[in-house]
Amino acid sequence: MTARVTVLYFAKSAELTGHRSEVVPLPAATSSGQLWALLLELHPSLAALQDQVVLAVRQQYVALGDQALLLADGDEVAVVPPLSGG
Amino acid sequence: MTARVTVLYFAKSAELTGHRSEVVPLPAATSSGQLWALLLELHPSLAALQDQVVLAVRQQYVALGDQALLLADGDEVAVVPPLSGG
Amino acid sequence: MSSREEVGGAMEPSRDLIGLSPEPLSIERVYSSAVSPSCGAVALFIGTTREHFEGRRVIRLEYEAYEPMVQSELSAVCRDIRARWPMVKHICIQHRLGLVPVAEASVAIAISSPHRCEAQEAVGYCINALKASAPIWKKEVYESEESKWKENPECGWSGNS
Amino acid sequence: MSSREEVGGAMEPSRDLIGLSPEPLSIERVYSSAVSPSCGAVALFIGTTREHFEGRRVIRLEYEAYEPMVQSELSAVCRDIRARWPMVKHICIQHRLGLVPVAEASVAIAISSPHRCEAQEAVGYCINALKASAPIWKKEVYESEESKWKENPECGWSGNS
Repeated sequence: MTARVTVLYFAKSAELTGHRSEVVPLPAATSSGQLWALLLELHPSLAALQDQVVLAVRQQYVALGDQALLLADGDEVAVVPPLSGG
Repeated sequence: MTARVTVLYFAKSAELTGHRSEVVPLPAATSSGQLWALLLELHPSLAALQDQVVLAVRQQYVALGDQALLLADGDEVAVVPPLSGG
Repeated sequence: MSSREEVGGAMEPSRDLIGLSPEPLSIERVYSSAVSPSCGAVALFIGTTREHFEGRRVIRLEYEAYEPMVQSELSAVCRDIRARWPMVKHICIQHRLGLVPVAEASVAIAISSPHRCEAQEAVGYCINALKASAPIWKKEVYESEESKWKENPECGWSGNS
Repeated sequence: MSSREEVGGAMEPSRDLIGLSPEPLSIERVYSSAVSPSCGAVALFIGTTREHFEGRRVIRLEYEAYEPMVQSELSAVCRDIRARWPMVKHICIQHRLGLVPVAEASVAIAISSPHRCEAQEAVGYCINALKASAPIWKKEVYESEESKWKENPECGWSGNS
């Protein structure tokens, strides 16, 4: 089962990938760690963010790890480099 | 020796005395406690402020007490009820 | 705090105002949206663009945000503030996006409360929480046109946290 | 704080702005007079007239001041702030006199510093010091036209200190 997910790239991740947004087929049952590994395959340049990045899945922060994630068509996943608002 | 001193009354002390300012002959060598006693003689209504008042002599706060004070003609003494700025 | 002091406050519902905009921030407007007749205090914090960072001349900042998620994260910050300081009345948080020239405001926070301590503490908490959790990013652009994505030490996954 | 961060700040002298006026306070102007290109933070505190006090409806406040002594006392407060927080850049303290209607500002303080903690702490200190030492008095006027001279608990010779 795959889900067509909208992946958003912000700040340095947008510069590294050259994209702000793209629709990517991703496994419907996965983990945030696996998700990051798949995004790294798609955009090896994202390795520059390794260990200093989290994801936001449906607008909730998710640290990279083993926790189970269920994705559906139309879901939004964002690559979130270190925050610097304020 | 007396000095002609300008006495300023603020807030409740202005209401109690009916004056905002008056020139009063006062002893040139005195203390803040004596000064207050003389002002009380002049305006007995000031007793309402007893124990909740200080003076300002030449724009410096002076608690009521025995400390020696020298006054000269033209000096400014203010009656200072509890502050409530802000 | 006597409950009688709340007579006025009870008549006017509390407001959380969260905004993102490329327009210059109006400090007067941020202040006005927090002031309340039931309150004696408004505390504000304004973050501005500094002209130097570690000896390099900064010519501007560029901000971008994950806008809907900023709204949800800052709404959660407002809920936290109300749980910690129940006397807080209005909360206004405005963040500018896009280019912010030197000396202009990038963020403005105003919080009202009946007495001043709550408003001051809540503003301090709010700016820390915003830096830790609002998905907003800033790039510092130097005189040389080199640039650098900044990282808040308050952010749990930054290199300098 | 590296000394290199001070390059910008060193070019612009620090300002202490103290003002008393019967005119409504402009928060934007108070803010603008504190902001500095060498600073990343401006903290503000604004005191406003509350419509209730202990259940009585307040219709206005009336302020009076020993004006030249307010200047000298608040100048001393500014010196204390600079001794405690040497990174503070500009300090602006404005107090309104005469009638202040409900919800309008009676006092506004703005302080800038390179980083936010100093500005926030200095503003908290400044409003406490102003309440303790500036010769300013306020009378609360109630709906019944009765009135009462207020006393700051911060004032060492008040009945509730």
